[in-house]
Amino acid sequence: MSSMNPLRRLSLQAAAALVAGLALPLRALAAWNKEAFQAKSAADALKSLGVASSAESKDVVIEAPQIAENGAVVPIEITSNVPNTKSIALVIEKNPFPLAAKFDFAEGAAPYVKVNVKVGESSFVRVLAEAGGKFYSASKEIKVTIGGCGG
Amino acid sequence: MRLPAVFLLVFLFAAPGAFAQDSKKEIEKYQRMIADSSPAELFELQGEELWKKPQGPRKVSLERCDLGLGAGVLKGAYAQLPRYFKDADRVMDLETRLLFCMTTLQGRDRAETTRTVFGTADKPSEMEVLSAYIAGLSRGVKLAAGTTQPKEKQAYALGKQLFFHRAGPWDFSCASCHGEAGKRIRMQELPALGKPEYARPVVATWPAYRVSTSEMRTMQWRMNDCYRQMRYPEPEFASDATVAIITFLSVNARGEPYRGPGTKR
Amino acid sequence: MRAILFFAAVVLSSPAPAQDVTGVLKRDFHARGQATMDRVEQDALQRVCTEFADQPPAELAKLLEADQMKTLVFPAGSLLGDWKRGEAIAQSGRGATWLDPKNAPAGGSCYNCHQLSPQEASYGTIGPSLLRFGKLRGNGPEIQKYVYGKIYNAKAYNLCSQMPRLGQSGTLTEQQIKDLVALLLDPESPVNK
Amino acid sequence: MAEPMKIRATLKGDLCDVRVLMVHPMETGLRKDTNGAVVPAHFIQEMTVKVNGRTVIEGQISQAVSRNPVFSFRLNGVKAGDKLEIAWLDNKGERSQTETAIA
Repeated sequence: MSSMNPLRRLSLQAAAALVAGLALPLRALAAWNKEAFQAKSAADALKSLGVASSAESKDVVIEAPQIAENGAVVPIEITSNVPNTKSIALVIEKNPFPLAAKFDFAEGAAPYVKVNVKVGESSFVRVLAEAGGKFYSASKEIKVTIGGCGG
Repeated sequence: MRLPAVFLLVFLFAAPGAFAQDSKKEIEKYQRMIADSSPAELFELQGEELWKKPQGPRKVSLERCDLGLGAGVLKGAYAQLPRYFKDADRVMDLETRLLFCMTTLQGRDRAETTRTVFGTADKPSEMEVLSAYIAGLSRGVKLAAGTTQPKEKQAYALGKQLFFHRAGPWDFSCASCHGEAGKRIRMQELPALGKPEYARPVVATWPAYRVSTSEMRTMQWRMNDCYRQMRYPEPEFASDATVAIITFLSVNARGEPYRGPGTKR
Repeated sequence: MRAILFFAAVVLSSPAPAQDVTGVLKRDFHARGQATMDRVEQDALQRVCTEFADQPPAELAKLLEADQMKTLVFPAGSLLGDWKRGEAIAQSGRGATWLDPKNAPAGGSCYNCHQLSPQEASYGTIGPSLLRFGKLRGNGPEIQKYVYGKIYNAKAYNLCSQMPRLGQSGTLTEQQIKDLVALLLDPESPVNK
Repeated sequence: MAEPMKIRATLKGDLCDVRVLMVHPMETGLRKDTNGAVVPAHFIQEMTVKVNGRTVIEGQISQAVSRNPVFSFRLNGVKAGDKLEIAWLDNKGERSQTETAIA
């Protein structure tokens, strides 16, 4: 592929931001990250989450149907087998606000979540797991079909 | 993103036969996953609260409502509906009977109790949440709609006739879509509801949480929305016609253990 | 022939053997939006298809198909419209229900029952696949006329077909049907690629 | 808010599968009602899962989560009788909280 991977492109932007001293301040846990959730592109959302770069990893597992009969409810099950995972973020690339959820896990909880989400149109979903200050990612395409009589 | 776009094109133009096979499997997976993470139970909880809530001019709950097994008996009651009720001298399905109890027992006005029979985000339907609760108390009980009383026989016969009756601007009958096995509308498999083997799993899982509207829906709603899409005028809620078709389907499904409320697209 | 017609006449004029379904519909249904109560009145074709469970005697079917054929109105000139608009009409399942505004253009609901463009994987199977329809049959005036007529009134060709009479019922306009003809026959249409 | 929340916690050894059902419209702010008026955004933004008073999961979610949300989580190092609390807060400041003993 000649086109640059958007995540790599993003990582360059983030690196530039770091150099310029514009990295986001650390936030108090669980205060709703308005900037990230209101971002209109996956790249902007990840930037707001402080994801500078990520590595594709088989240890991040997404279980979801490849075809959804209705985009209003699409079950997505996420497991991170990366040791010491402290958070998981779910991004639905083509949704109007791509960041769908972020979960922080403390000792006593496995880095696992299953959630039903809305997927507006056929889209890639991307999961980022954070462990040891690094991000590990996986993605999966979900096709949303037109169902029923459509009347 | 360029890469997925190219991938998508290749994917779409691949052999349609193989695609159909894979899509069937993937859709089954989708259906399994939505059933596993269904909020249907919440409606059962809400329904229980509503069942016990005093309402209407008499300020009484529905707890003395007789659904066919005696006043207040809920266990297994849904599974034996529709059936003939002597006090009303007609065959009733669950919602028709609930309406009867609301108007007689609670003394409520028919117009008020039927204002919102099919719920929306801001206006939930009493009928839908009550149905979820009551149906849930028949889980594991074999479906046994009435077949012996003359009016039950009449309802079944009328339901069967309605099922095959063609009318409306599009010349549709129920059987236009549900007459032949192995057909689909878009990706949805169409159960041939006139035959027991297809009626059984369907009737055993209504009422159902419909993900497309994120509402609990009942058989009365299913009749209503089918007739809408058949381009007919609107059937009256709890009318003899709707109860007759529901009787036809439920009798076809007799013997199947109830396992709802289900979850559907 | 005469015997069959006589039989049909008896069937159609005698009171329904079980219950009068049209009477039940009149009693238990009500008008809503554009779905007025006249919609429950059966015409002769609907009565015959109901009575014979969609398998009318061949002679009777031929006679009634000829009646339906008389409803066909063909516009002058080419019947090939714009396949791109045709694709949108084929995709849409809206129109003619009690929720649809009366004057909003309806869709044809084609994908509900037929496979057409290979790009659309979500298609129904109540009707036959129409993939490569024009590629297999060409797009001359005869086939244009057949496709237009079939969409306008499918019952002129097969009396108890499950396909709606989309033109005759007033669901689709002449231009919309031409656009659907193009979707099926235009060599540039994805159906024929 | 009296809207019910339902927790189901299934203990297997010292592992616990938790499933929670919530009643919430999860309005996106993009949907139009039958009169064509835009329905304002109304959705859960934050949720916490606590075991014996200690926070083990903190979630931030968007309007992309489906109406009547359902979540599953997995806890470890828990035993029968531990107190499980789940709470949420939405964009209008409404809250709901429920607790159960792990059995």
